Amino acid sequence: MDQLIFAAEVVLNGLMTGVMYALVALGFVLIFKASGVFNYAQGVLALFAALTLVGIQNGQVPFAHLINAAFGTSLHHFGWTVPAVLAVALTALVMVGLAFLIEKLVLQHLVGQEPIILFMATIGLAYFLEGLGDVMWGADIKTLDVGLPQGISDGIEAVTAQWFGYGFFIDRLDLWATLIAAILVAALVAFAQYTKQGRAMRAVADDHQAAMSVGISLRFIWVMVWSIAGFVALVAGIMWGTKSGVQFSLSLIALKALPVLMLGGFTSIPGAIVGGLIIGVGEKLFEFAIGPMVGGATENWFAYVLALLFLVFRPQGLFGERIIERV
Amino acid sequence: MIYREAGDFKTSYRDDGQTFPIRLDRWGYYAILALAFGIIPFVINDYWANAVLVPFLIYAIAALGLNILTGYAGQVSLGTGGFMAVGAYAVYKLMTAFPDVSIVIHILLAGGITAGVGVLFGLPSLRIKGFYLAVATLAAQFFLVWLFNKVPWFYNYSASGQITAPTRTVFDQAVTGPAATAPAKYLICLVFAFVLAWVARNLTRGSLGRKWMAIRDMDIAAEIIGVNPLRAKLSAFAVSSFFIGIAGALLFAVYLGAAEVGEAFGINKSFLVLFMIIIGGLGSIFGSFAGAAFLVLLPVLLKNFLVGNMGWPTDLAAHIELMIVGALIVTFLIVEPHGLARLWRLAKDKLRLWPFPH
Amino acid sequence: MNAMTQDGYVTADGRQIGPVVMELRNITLRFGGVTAIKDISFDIRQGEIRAIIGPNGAGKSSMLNIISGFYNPQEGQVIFKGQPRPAMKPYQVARLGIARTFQNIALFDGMSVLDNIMTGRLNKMKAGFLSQALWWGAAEREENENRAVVERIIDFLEIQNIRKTPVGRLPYGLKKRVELARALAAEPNLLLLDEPMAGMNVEEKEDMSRFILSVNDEFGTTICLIEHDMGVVMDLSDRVVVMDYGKKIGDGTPVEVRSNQAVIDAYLGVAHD
Amino acid sequence: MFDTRTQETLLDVNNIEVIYNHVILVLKGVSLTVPKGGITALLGGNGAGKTTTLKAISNLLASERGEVTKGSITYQGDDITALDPAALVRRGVIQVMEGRHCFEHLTVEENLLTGAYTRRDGSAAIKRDLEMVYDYFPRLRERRKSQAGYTSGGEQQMTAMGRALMSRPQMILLDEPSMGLAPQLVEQIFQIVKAVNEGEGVTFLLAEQNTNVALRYAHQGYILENGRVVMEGPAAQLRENPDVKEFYLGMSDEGRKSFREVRSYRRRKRWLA
Amino acid sequence: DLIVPNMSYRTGPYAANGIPYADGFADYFTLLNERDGGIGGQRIQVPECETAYNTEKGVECYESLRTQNPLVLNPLSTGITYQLIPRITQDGIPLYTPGYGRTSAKDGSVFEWVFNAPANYWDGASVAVKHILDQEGGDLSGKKIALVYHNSAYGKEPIRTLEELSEKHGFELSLLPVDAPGQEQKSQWLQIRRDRPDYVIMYAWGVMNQVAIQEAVNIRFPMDKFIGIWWSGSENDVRAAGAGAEGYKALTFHGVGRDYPLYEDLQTHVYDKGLAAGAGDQAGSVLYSRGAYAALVIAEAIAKAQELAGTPEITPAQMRDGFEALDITAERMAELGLPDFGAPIALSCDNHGGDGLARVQQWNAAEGSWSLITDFIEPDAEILDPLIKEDSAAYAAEAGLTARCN
Ligand SMILES: Nc1ncnc2c1ncn2[C@@H]1O[C@H](COP(=O)(O)OP(=O)(O)OP(=O)(O)O)[C@@H](O)[C@H]1O
Ligand SMILES: Nc1ncnc2c1ncn2[C@@H]1O[C@H](COP(=O)(O)OP(=O)(O)OP(=O)(O)O)[C@@H](O)[C@H]1O
Ligand SMILES: [Mg+2]
Ligand SMILES: [Mg+2]
Repeated sequence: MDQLIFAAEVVLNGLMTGVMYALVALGFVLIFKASGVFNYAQGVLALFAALTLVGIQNGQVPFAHLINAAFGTSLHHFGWTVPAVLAVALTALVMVGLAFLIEKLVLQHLVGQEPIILFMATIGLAYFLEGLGDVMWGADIKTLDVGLPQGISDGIEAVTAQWFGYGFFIDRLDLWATLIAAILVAALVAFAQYTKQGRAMRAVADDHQAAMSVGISLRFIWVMVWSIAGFVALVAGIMWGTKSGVQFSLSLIALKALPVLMLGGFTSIPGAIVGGLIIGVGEKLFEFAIGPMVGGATENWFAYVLALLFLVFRPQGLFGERIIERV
Repeated sequence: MIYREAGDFKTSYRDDGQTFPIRLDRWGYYAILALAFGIIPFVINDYWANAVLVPFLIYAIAALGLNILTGYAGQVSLGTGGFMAVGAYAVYKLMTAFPDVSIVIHILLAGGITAGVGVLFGLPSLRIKGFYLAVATLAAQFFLVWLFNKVPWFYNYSASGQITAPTRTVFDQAVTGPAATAPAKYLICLVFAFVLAWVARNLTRGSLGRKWMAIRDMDIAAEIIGVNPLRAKLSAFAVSSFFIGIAGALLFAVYLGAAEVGEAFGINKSFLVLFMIIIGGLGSIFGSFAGAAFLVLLPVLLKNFLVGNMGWPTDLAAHIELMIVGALIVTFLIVEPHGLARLWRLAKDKLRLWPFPH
Repeated sequence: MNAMTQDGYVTADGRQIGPVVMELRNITLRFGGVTAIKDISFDIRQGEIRAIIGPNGAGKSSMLNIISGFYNPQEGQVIFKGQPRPAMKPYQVARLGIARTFQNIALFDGMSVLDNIMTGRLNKMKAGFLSQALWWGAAEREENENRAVVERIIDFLEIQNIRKTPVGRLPYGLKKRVELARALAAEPNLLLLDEPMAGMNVEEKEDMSRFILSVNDEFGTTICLIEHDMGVVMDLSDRVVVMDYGKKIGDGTPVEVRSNQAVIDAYLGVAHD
Repeated sequence: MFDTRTQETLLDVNNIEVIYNHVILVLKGVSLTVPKGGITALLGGNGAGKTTTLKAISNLLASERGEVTKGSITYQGDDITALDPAALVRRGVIQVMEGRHCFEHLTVEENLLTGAYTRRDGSAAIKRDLEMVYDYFPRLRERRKSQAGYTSGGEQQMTAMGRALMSRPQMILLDEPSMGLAPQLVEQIFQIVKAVNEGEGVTFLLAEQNTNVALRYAHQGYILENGRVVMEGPAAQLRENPDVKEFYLGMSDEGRKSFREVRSYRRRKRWLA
Repeated sequence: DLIVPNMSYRTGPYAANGIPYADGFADYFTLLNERDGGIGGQRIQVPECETAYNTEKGVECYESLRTQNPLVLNPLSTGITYQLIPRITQDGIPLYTPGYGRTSAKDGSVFEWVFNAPANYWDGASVAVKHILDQEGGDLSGKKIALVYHNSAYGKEPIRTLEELSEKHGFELSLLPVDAPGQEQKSQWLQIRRDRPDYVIMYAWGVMNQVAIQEAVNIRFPMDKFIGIWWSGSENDVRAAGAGAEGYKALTFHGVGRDYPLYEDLQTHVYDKGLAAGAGDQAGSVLYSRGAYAALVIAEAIAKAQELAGTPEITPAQMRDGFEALDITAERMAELGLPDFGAPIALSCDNHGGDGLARVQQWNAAEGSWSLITDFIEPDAEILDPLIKEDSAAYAAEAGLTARCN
């Protein structure tokens, strides 16, 4: 019985973790859907967004280190702090600007290239942004606080304690993440499926040339999608950054999102959520039940193996578009 | 018109199929070989060997391997780090279990073992394609690293899980362990790189290579004209892993001397080798070398320039180095998506036409 | 046409056609809700040029896909040389001596014309792995022998000057020709051609016709082709199957088919001369 | 009847040169004028440069690593050489690309709707035009909910045409509309071209291999060979030209030759080196 | 001039920890140069080389630094240390790895060139258990202790020691590995929540620290029963968790904060002159102090070596002798401006690791500072010495070395 309750708790937490993964995976899906680009830089984008947010909040001088090294000054802070809401809005603007630059400097020149080339370009971009983030805001660890509460959710603990005689643990941050993810997914699904721009975005993913030939401006679509993805990255960055502080490792959450993506299907927004949930629960349960027998720390590979198992049966992921094979 | 093929007639299919059909290319190639085998070993110092040439040759072997899989057979893999780890641990186990057998044989066997593991992890490629496969190969990456970290047998039960290469000799010259000299390390890597490049070239110009390329370009059509996709893909995984395993074995035994799996064979390694082949050129032997040279040399040069010459603080230099590497990757892809190898060929095309364009 | 017997018949221009090599019996093929082929039967005889015609979406390409093993029909049998052929992988079918070209060109874009054609001979190349790795013995010998065969095909199809060009850069018509070359390189007994002359002008169609006729004539290759150009179909083929949205609406000599009212209504629009 | 001399020029291509990949020179000085409200045909063999010309006009070359290195292209008097394709569509020029290029993962109807991407005249108008396209191509109505990737070649061609019509263009660049279509449908497509041209005043520039049909419907034509214009004039005149007759229409003095006879003769263009 | 390179990492996943350490290390030598004109009249050059915590970059750094004839290397990475041990042994360059690296290098009879005073990973494990013993009134039988560790060579180091200790003291040990980088530790902490261990010991690094402490706060694990090794005890690690981290404990082998006379000198001779490495905002932090302490020990060894060699321009071999004769007393520490900062260190040919003393510090979230709550605690030599002998003997056998110091 105890085991069961614990298992239930693990499942519950797996679901919550899954939502956190899904937040990252969403950004990938968006860009993949819109341009067929597998955007490796999504993780770094989240880091960059979080760094920018903290930097703005704390009134840091961007490029302070560089300026100081070049001119022998010692600038660090403007000496003000910016309220969280305003800082988030400003960061979102920065992400739009970034999307604009990425289109202008990178994507535009790679129209019609094979997917692997575009994939590589995003890796180059990831390097660049990582360096830029460091130069702009410094490589030290920063604490991110936009007022989202963390810690045990007392309400749920109390209620479940009454029902089961054992209070379930749920992180309040995760509850927030779930709420935000739900809103994001609903909005994005509606956007991609039922709006003209959403349709155009899917068209671009299928065939750049044909999309251009019917008058879809790749530039517009890409700036739009990368802006949205930048915003999603910001949300993911806030969630993960609140948990672990903002530092380089934040960009590595991308690796946790990949199995989610694979399982849900690269092109499916709801797939990102469902995939996240399955991966979250799966890896947690495995670590919980089997982990101790094989020495633990299985989560990293188990997530991938789990996704792989699903793929063997559905090569396009659970909700991915069927891979069209015809001659 | 210095560089030209006109007048360089071939009278047999054999001549036509040779590796360097153009005379000038052939001479250049011999000159490089003479330099690599005849001159460098006598002038090389520790810094050049350990910081530049040995890693360059080892990564070139890994890049060749990955290029066979990704560039020729079209299966994108991100499991390179894991497969290199297999090579490293295999050679370590062999070296310590059979100290009397030649290290060369150990390295080859390590390649063979890696080939087996590669085939195993290549099985899903029959169903899973493209980026899905790329991500799926990460399963191999993470699982293998975890395995070598977790099972003490692999690291001979050492307290910390590190493996350290004992000293082994070839022709009475230490090539592994602390006593190995720079020329010895360089030469053993060079021999492996040279022979493997030659094998890679042979495999890719024959029927196996054509099967791989057919699968890469259009797997359905390839199957309909009679290529067994299972065998083609698995053979690519096997050969590729063999190369990568040897690279891993050399990386550990000759270059690093000691390794910890998560650190030395982590996912970064997978990406690094992938960069090499893309920057160098997918589906090109020369490209594998060019890409490896580029990515091994560039950071060293940048560092020496920014810190050494410009006197920048190391951290700023390191950050800017990241930005430059990233920007260069992107620039390269924009200028020539098919890598240094294609750039080289285009330059030759232009030379051939020079001084009359078109 | 002379009377059709078990063993064959003699065509209008006097060629002897042999017995049935490939028979499709009551084939039905469905994709989800769509029935692409409904209960179709027809046969192909040794040495003949058999055409399949029909409106777009009638299921012609799907039929070829069934023959080459890419699709497995839900119902019906494929009978090859008198034996019911079990469900096979496409590459196994290829080894039976069935080669084909594709409607939407399926060449290997990253390879040169020569290499593309050489892929047609993969099943004839048997050198072991070691020999290939060392480029010694069988591998090299075999490469040169097959290269000679391929060069003959290149000469035959008059594509000598593009031998080393990557196929990705070729114009459409030449690609079709290279595809034919690749199929011929396999020395098939049954050659399936899916719209080999689409996108060609008269001159090129004539060239292509010449090749098809020569292959049929010189090597006795059986040919099954899909084509929308009625002139070509009428002139080249010995017998024609007409499909219309998955159903067979006609089968016979060009002359018979041409005057079949159902065919005119469904496909030709006007009576063709 | 449409008279090219009295019409104002809509599009003017002036002596353009196109180079792919910085080395391959494909168009060596091509000039065309397309009169407003007419149908202009661009004829020529494989690899002549028809597609390249059309892409140069619609500015799709960049994504193929090609560039216009010389000459200029003006539309309604404005230089459009550097315009991006989307802007060109907004100005009323749309291209139907060779090889269909449907959006595979979108349904047929979604494909058609993307054609209306640049339109600002409300969903009712778009809905009306959708019905119009379905009336032109009833087959598409049946398949409206299918993913385009799974429709047959002909269905995809119709989808691509319909998609272009959905943008309510002033000018359509059509690249090989007849390729792979059943004879009935070829005729039908050209009927539609004619209807749209006459009914809505849309100007057409179409590249075709099917010279016969093209010249029947076009008002004027250009013949391109090897990256150069070798002949031009009103369609009727071209139709009567003995060279055109022989090489593009396959007619000789005795009428149409059978494709079976090609083995005994071979056409060679006189003006080709 | 004498060369003491600073192998640092200011980029990559562990940059946040590498930066203050490197700053402290560099600033201390700057101070010596500015205030005393170096050591024994020789200025100390501190060329910096960025390793990004990456072994291959470490090798490149080593090779390029080696051409400058360094006296001693301090790579601040266990991975790079393992990498370098065979090389420096061959090349005869001392390696100083305070608080990290290969534990059995303490045995100077096998590891001639490696020094890891004042404390190593196994000392840490033992001191942590001793502290727990103290808390529990000397009896641990039936208690449960969980080890949450970075799943790497470093994290696995204490396992063997803890296993021996659990046998000795009768506590139950459970192991909870976390894979790098360690951003997601829900299952580990749920297991802790379920099993309710009495104490948690942690060996983590980088982001894993922050996440672990945050998760511990989340599940309301009593923070004063949560003890990190010294690499899990910097301000960076606790700040992210805010007030919840109050009471978290970590080991340390040196003092923290700026309340030492040394900082007055640093202020006048380094910071005020604008010579501080980095942004200068790290002074007094845990890792800065540790970097400075490492520099201090090296400086003392240099001085000792100069004394022994009778010349200020010493060689790496003389540097080794200096280390082996090192004797930093409490009085000396006070003289150096750091009274009661570190425990006395006395090394010998045999003993390259000192006495392994460490103390416990506790986080005060309201003030945002650490306070030392115990005196220096001695590790359990009875357990550790045989383990070290065993491991170094194995290495000697593998590398074909014969013991020295007889
Ligand atoms: N992307 C490209 N790179 C290099 N060469 C190209 C490229 N695209 C076309 N070409 C070359 O340009 C020439 C003209 O091609 P184009 O496609 O314009 O001919 P076309 O007249 O449309 O022929 P078809 O009737 O076969 O479609 C051909 O020789 C072709 O090889
Ligand atoms: N893999 C598939 N999945 C779903 N539907 C398919 C598939 N393949 C073919 N179809 C459908 O089956 C029908 C027949 O297609 P097929 O390609 O055989 O036509 P076709 O006769 O070759 O036409 P065309 O002359 O236009 O090439 C079409 O309606 C097509 O949409
Ligand atoms: Mg078809
Ligand atoms: Mg064309």
